[in-house]
Amino acid sequence: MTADLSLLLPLAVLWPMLLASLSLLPGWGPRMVTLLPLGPLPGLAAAVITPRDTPVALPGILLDGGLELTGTGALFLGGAALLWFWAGVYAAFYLRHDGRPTSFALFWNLVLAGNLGVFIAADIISFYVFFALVSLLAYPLVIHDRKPASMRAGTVYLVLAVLGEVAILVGLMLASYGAGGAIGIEAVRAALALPSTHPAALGLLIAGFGIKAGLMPLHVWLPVAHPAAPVPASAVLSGAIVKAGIFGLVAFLPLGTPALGAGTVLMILAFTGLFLAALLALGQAGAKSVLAYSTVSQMGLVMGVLGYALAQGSAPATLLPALALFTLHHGLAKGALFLGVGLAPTCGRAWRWGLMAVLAVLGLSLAGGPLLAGALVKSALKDPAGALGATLIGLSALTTALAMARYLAVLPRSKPRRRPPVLMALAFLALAGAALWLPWLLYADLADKSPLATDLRAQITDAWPLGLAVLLIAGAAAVGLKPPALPEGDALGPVQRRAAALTVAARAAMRAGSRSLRRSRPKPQTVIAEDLDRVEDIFREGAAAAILLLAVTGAILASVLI
Amino acid sequence: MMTFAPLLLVFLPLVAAAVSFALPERLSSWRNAANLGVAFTKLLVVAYLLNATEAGLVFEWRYEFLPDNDLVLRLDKLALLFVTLSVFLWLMTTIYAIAYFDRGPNLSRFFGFFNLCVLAATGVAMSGTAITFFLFYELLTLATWPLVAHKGDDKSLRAGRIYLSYTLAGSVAFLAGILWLQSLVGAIEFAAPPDLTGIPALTLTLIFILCIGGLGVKAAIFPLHGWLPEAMAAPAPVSALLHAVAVVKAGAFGIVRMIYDVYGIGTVADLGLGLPLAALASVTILYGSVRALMQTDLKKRLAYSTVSQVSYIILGASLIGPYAVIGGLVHLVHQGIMKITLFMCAGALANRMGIKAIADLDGAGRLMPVTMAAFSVGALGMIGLPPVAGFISKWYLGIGALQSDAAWVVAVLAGSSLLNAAYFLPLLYRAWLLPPPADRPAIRELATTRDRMLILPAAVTALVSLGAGIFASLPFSPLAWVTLIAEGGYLR
Amino acid sequence: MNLLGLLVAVPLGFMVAALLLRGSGRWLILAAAPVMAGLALWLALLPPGTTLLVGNWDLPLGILLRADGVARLMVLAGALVIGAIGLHALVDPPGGNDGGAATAETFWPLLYLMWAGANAGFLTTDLFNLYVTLEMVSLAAVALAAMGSLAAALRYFMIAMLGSLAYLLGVALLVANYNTVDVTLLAQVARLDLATVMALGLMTAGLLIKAALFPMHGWLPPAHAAAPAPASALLSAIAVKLGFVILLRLWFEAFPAITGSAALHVLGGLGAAAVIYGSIQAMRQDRLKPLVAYSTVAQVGYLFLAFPLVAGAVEPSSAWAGMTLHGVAHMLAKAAMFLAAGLMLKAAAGDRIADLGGLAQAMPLTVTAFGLAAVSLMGLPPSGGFTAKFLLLSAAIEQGAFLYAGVLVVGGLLAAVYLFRALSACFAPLAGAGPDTASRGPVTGGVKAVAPLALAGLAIVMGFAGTALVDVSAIEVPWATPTVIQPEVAP
Amino acid sequence: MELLAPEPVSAGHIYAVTGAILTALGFYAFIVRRHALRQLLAVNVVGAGVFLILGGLGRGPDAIDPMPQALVITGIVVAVALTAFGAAMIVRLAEAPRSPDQGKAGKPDA
Repeated sequence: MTADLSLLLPLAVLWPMLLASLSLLPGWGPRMVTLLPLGPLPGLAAAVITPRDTPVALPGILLDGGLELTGTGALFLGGAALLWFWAGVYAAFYLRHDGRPTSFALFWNLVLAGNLGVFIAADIISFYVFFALVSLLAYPLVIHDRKPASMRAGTVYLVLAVLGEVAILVGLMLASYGAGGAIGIEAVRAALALPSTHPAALGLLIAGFGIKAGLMPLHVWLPVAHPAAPVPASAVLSGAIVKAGIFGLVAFLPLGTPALGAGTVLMILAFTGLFLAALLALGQAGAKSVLAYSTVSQMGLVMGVLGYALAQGSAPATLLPALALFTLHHGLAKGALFLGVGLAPTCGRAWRWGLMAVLAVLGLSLAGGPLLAGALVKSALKDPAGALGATLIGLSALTTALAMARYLAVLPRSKPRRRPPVLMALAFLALAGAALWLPWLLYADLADKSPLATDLRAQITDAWPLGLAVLLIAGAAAVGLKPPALPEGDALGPVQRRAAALTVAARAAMRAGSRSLRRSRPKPQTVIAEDLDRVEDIFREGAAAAILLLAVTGAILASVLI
Repeated sequence: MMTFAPLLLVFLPLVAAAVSFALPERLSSWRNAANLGVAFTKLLVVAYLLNATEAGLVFEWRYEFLPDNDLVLRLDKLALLFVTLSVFLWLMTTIYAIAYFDRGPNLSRFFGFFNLCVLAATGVAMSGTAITFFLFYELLTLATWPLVAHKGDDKSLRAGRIYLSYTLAGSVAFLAGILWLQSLVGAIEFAAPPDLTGIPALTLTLIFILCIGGLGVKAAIFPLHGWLPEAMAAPAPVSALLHAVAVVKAGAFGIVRMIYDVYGIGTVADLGLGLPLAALASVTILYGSVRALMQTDLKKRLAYSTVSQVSYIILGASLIGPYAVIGGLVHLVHQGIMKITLFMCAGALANRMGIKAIADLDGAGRLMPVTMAAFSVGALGMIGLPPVAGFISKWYLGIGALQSDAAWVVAVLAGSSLLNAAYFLPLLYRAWLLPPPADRPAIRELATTRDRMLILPAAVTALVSLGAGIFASLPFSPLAWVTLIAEGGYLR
Repeated sequence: MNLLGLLVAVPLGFMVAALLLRGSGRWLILAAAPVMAGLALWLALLPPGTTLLVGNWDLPLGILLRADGVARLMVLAGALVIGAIGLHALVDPPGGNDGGAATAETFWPLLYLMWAGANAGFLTTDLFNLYVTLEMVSLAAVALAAMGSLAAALRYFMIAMLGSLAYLLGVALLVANYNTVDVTLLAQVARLDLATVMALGLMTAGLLIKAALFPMHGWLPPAHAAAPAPASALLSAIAVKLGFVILLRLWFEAFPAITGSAALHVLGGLGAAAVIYGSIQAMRQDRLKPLVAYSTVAQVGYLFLAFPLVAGAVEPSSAWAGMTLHGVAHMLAKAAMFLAAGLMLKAAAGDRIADLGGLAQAMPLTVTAFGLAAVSLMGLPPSGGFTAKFLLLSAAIEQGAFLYAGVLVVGGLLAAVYLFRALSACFAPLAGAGPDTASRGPVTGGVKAVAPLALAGLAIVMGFAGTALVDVSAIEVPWATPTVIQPEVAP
Repeated sequence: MELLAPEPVSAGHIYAVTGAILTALGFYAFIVRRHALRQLLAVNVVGAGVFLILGGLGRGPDAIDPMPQALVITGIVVAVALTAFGAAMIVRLAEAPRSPDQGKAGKPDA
């Protein structure tokens, strides 16, 4: 029985791949779009019923790779699969008249396979393969509508994704070498803690995964790429795919051994991101951009806590369950919020109020509103975050709340009297429900105490930044204060312009150089050629032959006698 | 069978060559049948040999060609690695070439020399002595020249001239090197490396430089690579099989033989020759990538990419570590399969749609999706993205570099990956995402048998390069085979 | 009369027959070629030590014919080459520039005359007899050259006469000094004195003219340039080799004791210079036949470059074999190349290399023959040229003679440069090759390409028979006899 | 040996010295004269000198040694044949109208 159940792990990856290949059959594209929800089902089942910590060896695949579901991994896997499922349901309706169904179904399923695979890989090679899959093949999803803005966003995404891939690859190489060539994730993680391992390994891994997870200076792709994709794709990008980066950090950071330098840097960057990104979100004009920045901010929170734990050397067991729960909540909630963006134009007046209400609850939950799931997961995370971290987390409720308010404010309008499609609404509501309910369900398992046992009063008192936020919002609304309009991807524009200028300059320099090289070639030859002709004419003379005959005779004579 | 198996491998392409030369142009279908038949037969022979060699048999054929200088064809595991690669790709390329040329002029000549090239590549692989190696190495040079010059236009003739001047100068240096060494230690057998003790280090170094310099021309190491991009004037099947695989690999293979079976890693390490060679290979890797980035012609870009990629093999060999040599040798196979995919696709694009410049690639994916899908797999593999095979090589090379205390090589690998991405991804972008020009007529990619023969070989090799990555640990996968080789003596 | 005598007598008989039969004399080659090839093959397979005293007179007076390794190889190669040239001339009659049946008729007796003279020259050890054979071959060669250009032939004639007389003067000095002209006897009595050295110098210089070693090669390119292809082939393959073989007899058999290393390096240096100079001149030619002719100048250089290598070797047999095999390989390859070049020029619009465009399509077999011959001449494997160069290069490196090694290596490269220039011109497209493509002769059929192809093929196959050929070349080598005196010992 | 030995001058030596002088003269003429006919004559003079040397020095201890004589006779025959051949060529060349091809091939300057 156990063996049968653990076979769900390979199935979780292979099944979406099979669906992807089916979508290549001529004419099957639209059909496969309607079947999108099927993809994550084995993964979902695996997350629930596959026994934990039982490796499944895959002999002959890659470098004798394997799959294994850890407890943390199961939470990531379950959350991601759930999100993918409902996003798939949503997409099946949302994209029913899409012009490129084949491309969407193909890459959706492939990215899905990679995304789920990341969470269950047992060795670094498989991990890297899945990571590359999810990372690079998400590009076609980003540029799905082929609009110029999307294409630009895709390019930025791809460049940073490739950079991230390379950083991770090199980091893994260094770490694996430190582990004596072992490729098991456990062994590699242990090796990262060893002083003998190349110090760059940890840094490269953090940078690589940080790119994926939107670590602050490396986040520039995220606010441009996530909004560019179709709504369901944005939902999984922000809700599930980003988590691959987080999971990478979770899987490889050598928690338990203090790594002060790396941990501190990670913490500082991440917490900066936590606040800065939320503030940047305020300046965004698009709802999806706001959400993307919010993702950067929330992931900053997660990584900040990770960084703190890394610096302190806290044991993984104290941190990971809470962290996994937080990401689960964030993933589902963020997914629902994104789906809400797609739903908004279809909601006539009454529907809109309902939608806004649900979204507001979700936003409040993200901000850590008391009694909501968000507060629960945040409170769980405060313990391992240390005193400073806990304070910062508490404060972040303010910025998150502001960002969420901004989101609600810029949510697209709809024509009156429109009704949301049932399937899309269903997916949205299911996700929202899961986001709000699942943390409560799982909390007991992970924290070894009932969620009701938490100090509810503390939750409420800790919510003062929320109150402040409400005041601020109300004030701003009253005064009519408008936030500044900021470009998506903040620092990206100037950097791109510099890079373009540099490229042009380098090209010109190179061209000039090669031209000057080419020019400096002399042309002699004619003189020598004439000389050679003359020499040859002399040799043809009989007289010359006679003289040479005497000369050779003399030479031999001389050489023998000397 | 024991002794004549190597001879059979050489003899089969000779038969195909003779038949091709002899048959007049109008009997093209007979010629095609003969070529395919022989190629397929050879594949079967190789399959049998793979099995037998894995069981530990070593096939050897010996002939005293000059006093004290034996012509030895020896099928050890390393030889069989190269033989299998060339035989498999030969079959693919033959199918491809038949479709590519269809009924063009001078095909008897083309297929004749084509078979001679394969003969030479097989011989290079199986050579058991330095002299045998040199014989086939030169034969390869000669048999390739008419193929480079096949079109007969000024560009091709120029390319042929450049090709010859580089390779002949190289082989002369190589010959001088091996003769010098032979004058010191007697005939050089790969199976029994010579005893080099007592020879001054300077002499050994000079000989090494001569040999590597000579072999490096074909392997297109940095200052000696100039012929390769020029040789792209040749027809696509030639670029595909010969320049991506046979010729450059012969050079790289020779360097592996030099380091491991002539000098021995101990001597190379003692003389401190590995590091400079690794440095040179690294320079080549980066230089080739940068130059590839600057090309506007599709085949030229691929050519510079070959320059860069082949040096991975040399890098692996020169780093002298267990993982590094595995990485280098397995790249011999992986690069071959991936690059031939790319070249066959490039040829198919040129053949069907006249696409030669990179700027013309717009929308190619929409018009020829199978071709471009195969191309994409090859390109992603070249970048080193898993699960395509190129990743496996890169992984082993990286770990191997670290084992040899050469962490800077990892930086080179990373830089090269980025550069590869920089010059391959724009191609994929154009092909898949940009709309085709309005004046380009729509075509049906796989309409006729000929179209299928043109495109399916590339699809097959693309799948194989995927498989070689995904199933890297299965028995008889390139990686497993190379590991066998390495365990059989290259890990000293 | 035993086999050795037959090898000389049979071609003479054919010559007489050809003279008598005149017009239909050409058909004689059908008999002569197989007969001579058979005889030569028989000779090659004879047990060592076969000799013939002509007329049964004892040595100082009699003439000794002896089948040593060099002779066997040269006679065999000569039989194959001349036979093939003859058969080729049958299907592609040599018409001189003067045209007419007369020249075609004179060709056959000359061919047999050269054949007889060459065989006698290769086999005999008598220096005066060698003079006679030298003159026979020269006469035939000049007459053959005259089929193309009288002026060039006359120039050749004059220079050749001069060489002959210098040689004869040397013979006269030796007769006076030792009262014998037999090489084997001279080896036993040779001593170092002025007369001997003078004789050696004069004979060497004279023979160098015949062998066309730089700088005495002046006659060769013009003589080849205009002569019909079979005549050129005979000149380059046979006539030049006889001088070389006689020099071998002189330097390594008769006077190894008195030829010091300095003298050997004079020859070696001239050889090296010839390789470089000939190659450079060949590279500069824009017409095909002078190119091939200068290639001969360069190739002859290798033969003499080998002299110091043979003498300096501890175990000379491999360098000796290299030298001998080079001679044989050059015979085969150069004959093939001239025949192929002749066919190509007939089909091409003009005699310039640039006019060769399109020939690779029009006459693939002929171009193949040219290419295979080129491979051997360049010393690329697998070919007789490579085997020879391999042996020589090994010897040079072993002795630390890096200058010679360098010349060997560079010479091969230069050969590649000029020969591939011609070859690649054949691959160029036909269009616009010449102003009057209409005047192009009929494209030759396959049968005409048989002889060059066979010869070039033989040159290639030689590369695989290295061991056997080395063994043959070692039959009765001078140093294997007890009278050997190592050249280094000489002052 | 004989060349250097302080023996009384015999008839043979006189022949030989004469032969040497003739040879030198012939060589000189060959070098300075450009015309083919003169060169042919010069060659004949050299030949005569050589035969004199051969006959003069080749006398063994016996007054009559058959070998040098045989050599000289053979040599003279060969020389005559070749001279005739050369003369015929010169005549032919003089008669033939000079074609441009010959000029190219032979670069005649005689």
